[in-house]
Amino acid sequence: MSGANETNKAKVYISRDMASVALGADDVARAFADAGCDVVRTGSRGLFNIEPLVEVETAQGRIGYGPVCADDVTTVLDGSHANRLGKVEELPFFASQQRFTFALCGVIDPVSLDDYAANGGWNGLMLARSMAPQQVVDAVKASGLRGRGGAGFPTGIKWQTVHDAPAGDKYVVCNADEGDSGTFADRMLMEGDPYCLIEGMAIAAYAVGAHHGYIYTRSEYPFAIDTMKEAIRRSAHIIAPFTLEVRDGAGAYVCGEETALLESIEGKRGQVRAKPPLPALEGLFGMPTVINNVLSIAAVPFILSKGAEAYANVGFGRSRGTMPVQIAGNVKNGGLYEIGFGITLGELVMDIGGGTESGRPVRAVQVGGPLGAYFPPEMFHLPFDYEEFAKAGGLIGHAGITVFDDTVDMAHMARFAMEFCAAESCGKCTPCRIGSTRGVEVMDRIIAARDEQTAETASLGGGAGYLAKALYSRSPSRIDTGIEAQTQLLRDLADTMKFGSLCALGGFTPYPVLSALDYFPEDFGAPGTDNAPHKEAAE
Amino acid sequence: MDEVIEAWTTRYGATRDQLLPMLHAIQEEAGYVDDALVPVIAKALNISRADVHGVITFYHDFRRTPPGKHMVKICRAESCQSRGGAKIEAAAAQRLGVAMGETRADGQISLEAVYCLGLCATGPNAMVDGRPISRVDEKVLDRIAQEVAA
Amino acid sequence: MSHDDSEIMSTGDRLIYMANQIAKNLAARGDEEAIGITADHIKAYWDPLMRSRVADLLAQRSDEFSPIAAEAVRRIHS
Amino acid sequence: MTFTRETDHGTPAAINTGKTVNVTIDGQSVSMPEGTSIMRAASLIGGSIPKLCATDHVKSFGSCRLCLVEVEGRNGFPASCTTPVAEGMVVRTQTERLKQLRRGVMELYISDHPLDCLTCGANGDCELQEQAGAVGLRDVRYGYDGATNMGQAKDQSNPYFDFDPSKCIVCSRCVRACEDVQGTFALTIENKGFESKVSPSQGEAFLGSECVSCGACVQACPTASLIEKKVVEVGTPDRSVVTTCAYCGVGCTFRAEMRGEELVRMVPWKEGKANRGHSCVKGRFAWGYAQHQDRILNPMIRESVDQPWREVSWEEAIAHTASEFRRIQAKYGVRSIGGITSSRCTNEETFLVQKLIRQGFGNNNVDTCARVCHSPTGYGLSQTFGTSAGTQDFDSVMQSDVILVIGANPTDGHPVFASRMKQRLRQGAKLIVVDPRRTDLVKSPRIEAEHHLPLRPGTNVAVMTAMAHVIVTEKLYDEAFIRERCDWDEFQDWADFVSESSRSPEAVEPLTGVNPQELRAAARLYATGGNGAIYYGLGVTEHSQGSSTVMAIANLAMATGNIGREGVGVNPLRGQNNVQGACDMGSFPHEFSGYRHVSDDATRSLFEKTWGVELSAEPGLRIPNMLDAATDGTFKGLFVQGEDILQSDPNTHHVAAGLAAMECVVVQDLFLNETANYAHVFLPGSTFLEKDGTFTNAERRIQRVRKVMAPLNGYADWEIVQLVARAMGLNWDYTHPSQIMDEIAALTPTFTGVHYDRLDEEGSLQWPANDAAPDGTPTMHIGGFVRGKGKFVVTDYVPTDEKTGPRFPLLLTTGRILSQYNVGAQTRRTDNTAWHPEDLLEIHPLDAENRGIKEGDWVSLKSRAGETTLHAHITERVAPGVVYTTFHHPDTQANVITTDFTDWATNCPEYKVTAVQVNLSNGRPSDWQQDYNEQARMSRRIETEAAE
Repeated sequence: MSGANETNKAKVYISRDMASVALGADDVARAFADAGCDVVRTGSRGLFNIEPLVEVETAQGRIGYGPVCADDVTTVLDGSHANRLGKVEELPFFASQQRFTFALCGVIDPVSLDDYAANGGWNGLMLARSMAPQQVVDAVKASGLRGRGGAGFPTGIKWQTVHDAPAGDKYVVCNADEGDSGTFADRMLMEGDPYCLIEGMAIAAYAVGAHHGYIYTRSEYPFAIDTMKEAIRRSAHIIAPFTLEVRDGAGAYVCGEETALLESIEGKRGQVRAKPPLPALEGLFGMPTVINNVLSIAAVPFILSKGAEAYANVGFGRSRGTMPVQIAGNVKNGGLYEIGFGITLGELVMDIGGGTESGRPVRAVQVGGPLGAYFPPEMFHLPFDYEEFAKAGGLIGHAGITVFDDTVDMAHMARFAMEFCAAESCGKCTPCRIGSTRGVEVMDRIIAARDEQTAETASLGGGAGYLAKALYSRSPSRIDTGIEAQTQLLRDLADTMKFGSLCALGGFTPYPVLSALDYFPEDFGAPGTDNAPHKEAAE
Repeated sequence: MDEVIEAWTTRYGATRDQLLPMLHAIQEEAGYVDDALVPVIAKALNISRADVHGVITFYHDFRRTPPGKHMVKICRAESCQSRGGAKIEAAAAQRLGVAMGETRADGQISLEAVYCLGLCATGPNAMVDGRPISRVDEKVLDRIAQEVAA
Repeated sequence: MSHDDSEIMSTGDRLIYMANQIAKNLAARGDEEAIGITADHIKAYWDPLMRSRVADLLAQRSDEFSPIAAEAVRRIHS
Repeated sequence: MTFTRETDHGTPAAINTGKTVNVTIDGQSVSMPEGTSIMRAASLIGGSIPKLCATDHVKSFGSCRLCLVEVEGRNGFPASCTTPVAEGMVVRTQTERLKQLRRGVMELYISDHPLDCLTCGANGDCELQEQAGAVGLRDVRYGYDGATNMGQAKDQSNPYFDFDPSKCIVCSRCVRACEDVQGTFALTIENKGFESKVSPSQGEAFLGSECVSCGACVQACPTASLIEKKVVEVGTPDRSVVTTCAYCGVGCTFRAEMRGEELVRMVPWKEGKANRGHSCVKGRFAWGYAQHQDRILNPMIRESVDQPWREVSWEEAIAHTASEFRRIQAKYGVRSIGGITSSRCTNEETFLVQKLIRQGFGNNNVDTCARVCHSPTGYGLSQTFGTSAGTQDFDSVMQSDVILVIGANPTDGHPVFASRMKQRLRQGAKLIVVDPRRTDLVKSPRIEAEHHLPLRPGTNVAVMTAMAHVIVTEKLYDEAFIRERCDWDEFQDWADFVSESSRSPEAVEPLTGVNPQELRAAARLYATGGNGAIYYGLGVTEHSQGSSTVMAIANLAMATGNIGREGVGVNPLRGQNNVQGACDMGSFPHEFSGYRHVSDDATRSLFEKTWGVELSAEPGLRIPNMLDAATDGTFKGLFVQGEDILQSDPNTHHVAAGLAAMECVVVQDLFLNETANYAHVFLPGSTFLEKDGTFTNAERRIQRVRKVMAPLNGYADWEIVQLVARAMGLNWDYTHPSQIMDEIAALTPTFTGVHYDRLDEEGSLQWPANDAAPDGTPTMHIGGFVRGKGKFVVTDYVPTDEKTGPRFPLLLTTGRILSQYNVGAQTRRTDNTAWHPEDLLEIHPLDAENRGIKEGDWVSLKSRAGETTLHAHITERVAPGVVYTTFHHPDTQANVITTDFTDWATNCPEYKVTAVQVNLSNGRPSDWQQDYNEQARMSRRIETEAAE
């Protein structure tokens, strides 16, 4: 084993990603620096059960050790550490991936312009600027790229609309609000390869004729905000005359909805705007605006530098290119797995994810964040594709997968879906503003009835006296708090929210609620109903 | 604090879209946005007090009352729940002696729920005075409790 | 009334003041035109009593009239 | 909320693009203007889609989700309010699926709404109640033990309306009304999600917030959450009459909503072409004065002013008036009596008063309060354009690119028009403000003037001429327009005059105090910024060079071609509801109706033929001349209708001395006003609610005033004038004001087409309305000026004789405030005193400091004309060396300070420039105030004698 000898300085790579730091990477880095090593801080490779990870520069390349703690310096440097992994990219978790967007994430120093340039950085931009803007739009169209935020709208068509709008103030806005639980791809990319996003934004601006761009990043991502601001400062001369600024979110999940995000940048309450007008025609400050998710924009440099066909050749059905899937929750190999569309849910959870970390059987998987449907193992055959998931009554969303073992109570998860919607509702439209709060109350009654607690409802004005009779149709005693009635009320409420709400927050909350109810009726105290999955097509 | 606002508008301009960045800067400086500042902000950006008040009360991050000396945030979202988040949330409230969403009477600690920190494979997660902490268990909670006691 | 009366103009003073003020504001149009317009103005807007009163005032207190105003008043009654 | 509502189409009309699209709604195919919402289209063809957050008063919002529809080929259920019609669209609005969804939404609404419909103020007049019935809600399965917004405290701070958050459905119609329609932004939604709540300013009571109480939010509210206190008190109205407001010159039209003979509320009329469905606190709420106990209901007479009043019958009072006037004329000559018309009475009443004087008295001694506000406009615009009125309509501002406001404070003086102007400014039009004070327009939420020129009071002409200097010397004038529409040689003379270096911005800076660069930039912007519109008020006219400034303004408009199309013009913001009408009707001593001089033989003979009497060809006395003549002993009798010259005219000593010298002063008014202190006959008048007639607003729009209740005093004002006329031997026999208007039309070329049936049909007409312009004239001087060629008039700056000096080092300028009106006779007798209970002296911190004055201190305000005391308010709105006050309250008697200097052409008083001294005072009223109050108290005693 030819570990680095003591005399010349050993070069080690340690991640500064927020997840790595949360696992102690800073202490490890300090220990190696104190031991005289040349420590390079990188983004995260994206497999969190081997973090904190240390990669040591050797003649044979970078040898990884992980997880490692602060006092393992010597055993790592002399190569004797028990968790020696060899070349990290050869680990099965990484080897089977197709990292088009995340190629440099975890490899380079995120804010080093040299590292980025040395690995083909800015080629996409230079190429784009050598072509006519329409050609750049055509390339994005040819790549088949669709919105990675969750809507799946063809990115090229959105850019075409803004490109065609009359010249004048136009904007490019990056939606980095990533509020879905189980998703962290945007965060990892911004912290690991910020120039990729910046290059994508500059290409987009050139393609549509925008002069200024905003990256709206949620305030829960302080590391991503700082890294992006530093990267923008360093690369300003490269993307000039296009200028870019980061805007911090302020703790409102609803600002992940594109028009609420625009309202927020404009200094207003994050309330959802009615459409039309579409942001591509009347967006930020009323001007034509391209608004795309981090991953959609970060895919563009590859499309330009490697060619649209290279991107389009990968995929399944109408979902072209790769999707950086995020495997999370109670899972053994949680992390970022960029792969072409078409891979099945089961492969992702069981083969790549390795099943639950707790060792107990997988009972349910939520795909697409808090507004995504829950799927039981019976649905693991589903290929990862926008249309397939929609047909199955669910959605891909931002491609976050949250794994639950058999200790999960699906009624509580349905209740949580309503609670989350109530906490984050912007309050503008009635189905969501009032419906979410009533949804929590209905779930409380179902759970209480299920657990045979007698649900005592406060009667209005007490007892069966004169007032109760006088109220007649509205007296509390008329309300049936039994499971059938409350379950039917839950379905009716879900219907009102799904088809009545102004945006996807209220509109998609029924996905987790109804999928939990349909696939796991036993958790809802339903008398032996069959658990046929809910078939209605998503909007 | 008026100088912070003054400096902000001279540096970034006095347009309405500067409201959120300015509120973040004020909160960075003072920990919260005092109601008495609302008229000053409104005048600086030439919008109405209602415009400013509506924004402050909409966004969860902006506080109208002083925060605790230490800010402890526990993630309540689905991924952390799948890894035992609910138990940790209850334990933290009990261990730190403050209810979720409140600031302890002595002003030492504020405990808040947060819906996802983006560390979804290594929950249950917490953020203590801006520092992320993963795989939170009883032992980690003890360490946090000591740290925020000072 | 408890304030010194010297501050208010008597009717006579006011008529002289008005005539001079009209003339002063028309002076910029040249003397000849100013005299003509001032005369027309007084004929159009002053009631007969005021017009005859101002003619008497011109006779008694001509030094208080500006040249244009004086000539205009003369022209009204010529 | 209005009861028999005008149909609310849910969304405003689309901006007219000329294109239409064909669409099928519920099987009915129809073509609609492009951009029309499906909701509006359905409503226009008689359909009715449920709605709660939509009203055609404000832009669509899409929040209640009741108005969902199905569109063929589109999945999901789009909201019909926010979805425009498209070519070939097939829409279904009443399917079972939609009914189910609408019931689902309504069930959620009612799960968080009190169920006290039967005892609720909006019972029978609530859109939530109506829609709950329409969608057939029969059950609320969510129960009532869950989270709720009910049970919150009611905010009753505003004197006119209550706010009950418990009944709020968070539809944000109020927030949008405050934002889009009024432009004050006093409301927002606080918090988010289920806790969302309507919040004035920082979640405080309405009265303490920025709310200006315009009532737009109350009108927009679909439930009882925002509701007029009077409706809660007396119940919903059962009928409505469209009438016109009697306050400012904007001329808002309202639906007076009645319960029997009791007025319940005034709600702005959507079809009103001046206010387009908007209102301000005065017109909307401050009408309580009509029933105030101060109203004098019985005629009174007395031999001398130190005796108490004696109530008498109408016959005795009228007979006494006629005999007195005849006696005085016999003793002192035909010209020893005269009259003053009111700018607050109707056109018909004003016409009759000047007819009484010309036909009855036999002289031209008639004047009007326009003397003290916009008489310079009449003179200046007739000299330059050939007609004495504004050139545009109010809608025109929506086409303006550059708006210049000089000597006007529209947000206080003409609030509803100010809201329209602010809408246009928010759309991007640029604003220039020329005013000594930092008025709200200079900077207030969401708008900011491009240029503010804070000139020293009295230097308007210097500033305007300097702007002309820039425009001419930098060749920014519109040569083609001038050559075609004006006299090129006259322009040359004017151009040479203004180009002289002594009139450059730099040269006049020492006089005006205005930064030359700012002035040059403002001039360039006005000349080259697109459609340029000038709006001006009393800050231009109430100067010794008022007429010159008006002509200087007209010169600028002609030089830059900003005349004769939409979006431009010279627009006087006339103060009172019918001051324009009063001037049109011939209230000035030198002209008949339609601005035709009394010496014009053809015109005079027309009147002589019609009235059967010989008329004088000599101009009569103006108000100041009447008072002079009175002190000289040659003017002994005065008939004053609806005016209070003692409070509103300058130099109160002079007015008091004149009145005291008369032998018979007859006052016709609602209350015992200040002038009545010196009156011998008091004839009780009627309010605009108690009579038919017309008012003419600042855009020459003649609008109907309709009687909604019987006059408390027994007669409409025109009937009283007819009684006096008959008693003086005139054979008048009008039975309805429409006959008077027919006579006006017959005698006045610009009014030939104005008749009541046309007014009812069209809603209103802007004169000239005659054969040449059958439908009236929104924009004047199209293609040519009324006088033919536009006339450039050389206007030289002549400094006012009112000079500051060691005795009086500060300059006082006066003005108006939103909640009070003119002399306050009406508004002081309403709950508006909640906002402005007393006149305050605004003083700059520097000037206050030098005098040891703190906020709220009593100060004495002294000029060479008189002295008064009032509280001080320290503010940076005024510049150092300038102080400001309003004249709404008699006890401060602000006009005892103003001097006797006047505009050189029209004797319009120089209210805006008075040299004064301000000192701390112990609050003891000045000697004058004490004497005055004693005299007023003595003269207001009434002996109630049993009427025989």
